[in-house]
Amino acid sequence: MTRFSAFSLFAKALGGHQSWPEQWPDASPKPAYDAIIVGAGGHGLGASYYLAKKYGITNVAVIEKGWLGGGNTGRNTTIIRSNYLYDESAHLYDHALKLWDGLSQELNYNTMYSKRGVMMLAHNVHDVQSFKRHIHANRLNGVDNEWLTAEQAKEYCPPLSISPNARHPVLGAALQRRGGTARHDTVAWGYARAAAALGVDIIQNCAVTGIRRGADGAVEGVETTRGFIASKRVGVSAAGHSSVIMQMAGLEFPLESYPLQALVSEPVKPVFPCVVMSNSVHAYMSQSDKGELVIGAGTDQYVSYSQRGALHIVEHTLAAICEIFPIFRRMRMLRTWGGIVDVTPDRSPILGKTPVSGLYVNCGWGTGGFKATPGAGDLLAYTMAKDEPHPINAPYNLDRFRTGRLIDEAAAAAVAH
Amino acid sequence: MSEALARTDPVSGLAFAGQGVTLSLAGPMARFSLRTRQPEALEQLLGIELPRKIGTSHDGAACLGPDEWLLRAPAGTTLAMGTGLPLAITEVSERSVCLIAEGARAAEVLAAGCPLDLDRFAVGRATRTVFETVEIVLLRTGDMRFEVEVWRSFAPWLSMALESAARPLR
Amino acid sequence: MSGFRLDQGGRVDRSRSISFSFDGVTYQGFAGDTLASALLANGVLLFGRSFKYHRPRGLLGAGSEEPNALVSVSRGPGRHTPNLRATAVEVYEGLTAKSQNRWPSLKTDLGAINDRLGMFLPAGFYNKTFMWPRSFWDKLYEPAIRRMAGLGEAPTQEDPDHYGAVYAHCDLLIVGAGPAGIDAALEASGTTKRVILIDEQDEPGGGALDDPALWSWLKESLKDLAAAPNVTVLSRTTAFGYYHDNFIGAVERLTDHQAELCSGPREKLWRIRAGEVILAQGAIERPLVFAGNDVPGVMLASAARTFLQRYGVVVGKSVALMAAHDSGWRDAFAHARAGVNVAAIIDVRATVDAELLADAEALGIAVRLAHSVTDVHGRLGVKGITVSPNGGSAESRIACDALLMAGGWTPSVHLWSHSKGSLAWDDALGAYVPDQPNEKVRCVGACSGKWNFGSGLVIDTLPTPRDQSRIKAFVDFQNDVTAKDIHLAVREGFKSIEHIKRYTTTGMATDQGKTSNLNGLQIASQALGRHVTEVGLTTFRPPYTPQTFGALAGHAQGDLFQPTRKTCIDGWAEEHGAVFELVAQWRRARYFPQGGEDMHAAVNRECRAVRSAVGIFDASTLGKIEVVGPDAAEFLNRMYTNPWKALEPGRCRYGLLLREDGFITDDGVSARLAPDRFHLTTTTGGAARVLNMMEDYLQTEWPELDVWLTSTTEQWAVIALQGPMARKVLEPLVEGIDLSPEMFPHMAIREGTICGVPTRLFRVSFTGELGFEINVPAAYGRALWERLMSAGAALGITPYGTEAMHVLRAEKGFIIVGQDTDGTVTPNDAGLDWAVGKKKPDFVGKRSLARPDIAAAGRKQLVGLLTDDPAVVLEEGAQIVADPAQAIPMTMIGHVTSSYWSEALGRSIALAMVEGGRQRMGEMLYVPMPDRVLRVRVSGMVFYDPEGVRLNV
Amino acid sequence: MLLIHCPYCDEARAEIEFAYAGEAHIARPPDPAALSDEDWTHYLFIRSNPRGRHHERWRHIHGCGRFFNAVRETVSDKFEVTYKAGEPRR
Repeated sequence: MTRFSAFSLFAKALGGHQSWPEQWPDASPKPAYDAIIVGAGGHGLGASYYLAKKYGITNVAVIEKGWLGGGNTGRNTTIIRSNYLYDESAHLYDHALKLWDGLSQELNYNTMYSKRGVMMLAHNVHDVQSFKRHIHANRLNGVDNEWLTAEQAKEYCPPLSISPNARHPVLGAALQRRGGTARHDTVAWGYARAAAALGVDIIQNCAVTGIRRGADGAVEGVETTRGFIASKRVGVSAAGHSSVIMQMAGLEFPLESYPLQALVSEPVKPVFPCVVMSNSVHAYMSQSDKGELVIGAGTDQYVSYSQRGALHIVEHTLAAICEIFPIFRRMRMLRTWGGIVDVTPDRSPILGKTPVSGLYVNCGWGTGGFKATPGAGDLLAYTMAKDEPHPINAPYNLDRFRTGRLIDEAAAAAVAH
Repeated sequence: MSEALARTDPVSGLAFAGQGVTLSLAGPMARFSLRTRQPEALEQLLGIELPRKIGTSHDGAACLGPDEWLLRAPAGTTLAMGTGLPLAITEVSERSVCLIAEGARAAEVLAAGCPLDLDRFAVGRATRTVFETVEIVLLRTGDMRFEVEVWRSFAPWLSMALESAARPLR
Repeated sequence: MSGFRLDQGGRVDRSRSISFSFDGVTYQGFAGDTLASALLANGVLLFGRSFKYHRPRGLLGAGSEEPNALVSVSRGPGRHTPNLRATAVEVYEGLTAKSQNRWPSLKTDLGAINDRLGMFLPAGFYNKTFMWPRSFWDKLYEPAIRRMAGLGEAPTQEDPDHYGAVYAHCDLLIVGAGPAGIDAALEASGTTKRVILIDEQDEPGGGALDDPALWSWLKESLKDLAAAPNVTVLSRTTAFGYYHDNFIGAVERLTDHQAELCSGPREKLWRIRAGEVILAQGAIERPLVFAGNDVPGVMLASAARTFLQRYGVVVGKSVALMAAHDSGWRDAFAHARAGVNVAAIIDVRATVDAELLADAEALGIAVRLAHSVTDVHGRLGVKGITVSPNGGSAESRIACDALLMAGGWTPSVHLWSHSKGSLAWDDALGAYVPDQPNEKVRCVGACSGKWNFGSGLVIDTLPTPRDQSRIKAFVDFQNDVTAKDIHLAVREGFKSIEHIKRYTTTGMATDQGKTSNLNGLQIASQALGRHVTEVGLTTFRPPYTPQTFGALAGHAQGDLFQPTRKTCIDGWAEEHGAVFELVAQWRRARYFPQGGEDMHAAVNRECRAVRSAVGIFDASTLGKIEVVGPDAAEFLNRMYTNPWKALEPGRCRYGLLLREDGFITDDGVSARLAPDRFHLTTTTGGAARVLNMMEDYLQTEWPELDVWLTSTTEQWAVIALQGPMARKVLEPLVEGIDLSPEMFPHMAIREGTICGVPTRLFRVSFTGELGFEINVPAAYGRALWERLMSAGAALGITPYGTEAMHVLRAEKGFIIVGQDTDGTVTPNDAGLDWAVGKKKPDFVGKRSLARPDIAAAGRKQLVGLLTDDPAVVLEEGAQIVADPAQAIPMTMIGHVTSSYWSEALGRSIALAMVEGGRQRMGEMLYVPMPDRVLRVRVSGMVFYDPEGVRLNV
Repeated sequence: MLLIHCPYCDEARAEIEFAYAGEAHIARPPDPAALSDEDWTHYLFIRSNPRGRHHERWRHIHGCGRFFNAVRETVSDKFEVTYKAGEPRR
């Protein structure tokens, strides 16, 4: 692996950049591996990297039906934060956040993780109560999250309107300064390059068509469009397509896949310094390093694999953005796109073992998977290497839907009265 | 006993007039939600005839669903409640107000936020629908006249939205 | 010819001179000019700076595909729009435009240092650098990158304009009013179909506007369409997105071209449902890829012709053509015929149509076949070109001041792709063309790949004797992506076009690759040694061109953003100085400060009044559902946790509603008016959700039940009178109801009249005091409120808001669903087992209560908390621990859900969810705050009047 | 925005009049108490989520108010058919 640095860039430039090697080889499947990861998104590639790096399992294949990083990794709004309410969630997302810090150096690939702060706006008394609850719980969990008054919020993010006459006035905000964004593609590429350097095969354009199980029911490998590939350990990290893959192993899952849209504006000079989220108004936004305002829209209401969202979702999103940031009304939407998000009944992920021996799963991240990328990869790797979950992901088992021990962050913020 | 209580309306009587459209508030009326799977029983009880085709209206009764009618009658009208019969009559006189859009541009103004194909919405049609995010019951009572039933707390917003759509002429 | 404007010709109105400014210099143009054509006419060639290298750029195109000439237009406070294409900005008197992304000036831009350093800034350079030292990223590298990036400046003030929206329906929607679109409209004009013809330009005509021979046809055709009652023609309207089921989004620009600001909407969003769609979006010419192809003055041949024919402006006095396609020859001929010197026609092809050669000869134009331009001279404008024979190294220089490029054509399949129609590769065109439709849609004219522009050679880069790895031959002009960047990406293993696009950013600029995508694909295909179709196809997504946020938001702006629901008593509250809070869609009076009171003083006073005299409260926002029919009681019995069948008419009951997963979703007091009629109440925020949930069960699970649900939330105004004097205030106003405690006990309902209007009078209490909730038809709510205020004046009647209501109910341990419960709380958790019918075999959510972790011990339970220091009011949301000395992360065993100063008790009170809370009565727990640890003792939930004697006065 | 044919109104109407209501033909068990935890979990949470034909419920909430069933292809989002509640699975 050619080490990336300003020096190597300089040296290669003198040679007209002719001698850069491939960042990862385009591998063809071998007959068998020690472990297979299905899905070459950030999570799956991350898992392969940590399997090789931390657990010494290097005979690993990551198989991807399209191009790596082409699913939700490359289609999200890249928000990173860990100020979740429940202990289980705070531990999970903060584990990831700690890995984000230093990831560029670890992978020798600039993932552009930018700790510019994630600010969540409180618009009513209920929001205030809910955010205070988060802040207190985060503090005692060692997760940073602080309360800002409306004026402090405006100071942190000048485009914010704090007019008391707004339909949803800003009463304050919760700010996680360690939160921020990263450059989505580079996370997948960085993991791919680092994993490949450790011997992982990254096999693109190879769709899984079946999961082969032995007489004892345990996994023996995967059938693919490029033939059967044997492995006693298969980890599925296929986001919106998880249901389809799990059904190949005869498992029914509590998942539904919905279209989620996002959009960006034309690039402008720096004007928006942080990430702002508003659950009440249904808007969240940041500005990319390129200068585009990056805006998350809502999900459509129906199950779909079409990656094609509806116009009225965009209308409502931009109306909300213009309500909170009225100076942006003349900005223009440049590009919209859609992803497929897999959602569980409690909107928390499923990460761990499955009822099928040798089959592991990492799914159900809904709209929030990007921020967990390094953590999910690490924990999936741990679970596959040890055949038991790490204490952090142990609560995220499938059995919680039977026992009722759900981890329902959204319900905890429920609005009523 | 002192004098009778005065009524309060959520919007003023005349919202807008000009540029081919008039927006106004209809006077008080009685409204009833009529529900049954046996319309004959209702007809017999009330002595009226109910339209059977969903989305149509006559004699003040609009068929909104397979078992649902909105009956609008002069203010003060009372109905038998049909206790014990397999039907439901609920008075909703003050739940909504009725905004009237009249004139050559009435359909255009409504189309600002209503997704129905109003060219194909003939006189005599009536249906629940939306204006942007607000639910309404839309009745076409004339070629150039629409009545919009809207829950009273949404009426100021709707009235403002219709007025805003009525104001600009290109 | 004066300057660059021809003495005659073009469609501009030479009788109307218009003055405008660009970068502070005032120029003159004509009505009908774009900013681009008017500046060109004034000899301005330099329009902007590129994104990454800050290279000087002129016009590449003449329409909405333009990648280079981006400007900002400002017209007073808040009306600042960045990144507009000069080719799509119509000039008006006083137009003020500025170039972007340069400092200190367009001519001398210090950012151009990036161009000198370009060799160190290849595609993806930022992935490989800026990692050390670690701390520099946040403080130094990233801020610097951000400042260098971006195009124009964002607006800094609120936009004073407003925007409109409309739904439209038609049988036939035609997108694009060029000849093909107009023909389609003419054909349909004689039918009964409703036709909408949309075009993005200021006048319909498309390609016909560039061809004077078609102008009389165009005029006649437009006259015919104007006369057809079934045809609507929308100009300045961009169909930007094609959505499911022939739903098309379009934005009409109404005011930006007008000199006078007008009061109407600036832009209007058209949401069109079409029976059938015809796409006639034409085709966009492709640039050629060679060194120097981005020097100002190098442009698409078709664009030069547009400026010539439509605007009467020449792009140079001596132009050369670099062609790979016949169409460029015709564009060059048009220039020659207009009197412009055509210095040379260079064609990469060895042979071309004999007719073209003959025409060139007749016009005296020098022709070089099998040659390519290998360099362009000049920095801020073309001074000449170097030409070499293909495969040879001889160089010759040709003097010219503009170079036209004719690289072939790309059908505009954007909307077709949005609609998920499939595409087929056409080797001869070197482009994707529409194949199988996915909606009821077809393509006509050039966007279908059929045109009469002649033919050409599909070529990825022009041959050159120079080292390809050392030249800057641009593919994506705005984002500064060169052919060598794409080669680098391929070399580094990026093999899918999506990867190449993301790695190099080709096609991701504000023109979304309209001129660059196909060249990028060809170069990638060549570099990979794979056929184009194996490299992939980047999908087009809405919008076709960038669209204003405000237009997409439509009406939803300011007061029209979202309705704020107000009760009929809200106006009185506002007039009496209430401070409001927003709850779901409603606004509710939170407290009524008097004489400069703060919230606490006001709430304490309001609470005292309720406990000592009588308070009046607007409860109209409570959800209400009338449940009617012979099976009404059976239905409620199945929905709610507690039994309903035995409830007698005239009596009320607290109802608890679970979701099927066993968690509390809503509650409320409901009354049985008659054997077959119930009046339900729900929480304010839960009304719609509860009704929908009940309809779901009724319609789909128990359709056999004869019961119907009607929302009556807005039918009734609800006024709560609470306090020992409540009956005294009420009694004189009510007719037909005996208010005596014997005849009208707690949890009863009576119907009668109050002040002459019908009422449903509940005797209920959410305060622990004697209480009534008076329901009257909403139109009379405000008048009744005022009547009660005067009737109670002597007794000290006091209006109170939601905050006092919260305190009063907390003193009694009454929960608020959504505050004390949070969607993860069961009846047992909330201490509401008394409201669960033990003998009922089933109700919604019952089975889930038996799940292992729901039935397990140690769940959080709702209890009371009393602080050691009675003056300390806990913060709602504060966390509770058993051991305050433990290290972080601490084990949290609960949190405070409600917390208030209780005026009646003279101390603070709180409700909290605590693990195993009911087994901890009297136990000392701790609330660690940032500055100190608070000690609290677990208590019962009823703090005030635990015997409930005050209810029965 | 989808165009949805309401089988009660017998008209195609805009999606914003409708509320999606999840997978269809998942009947509430007549005697939930008799179910094992596994079976109850299955009823509550397990969904087929197919890439292909999906049986689903919609409610014409801002129209006739009725719940009805539909078969929709989840890759193209195209409706194959809509039919009234209570009618057999198509």
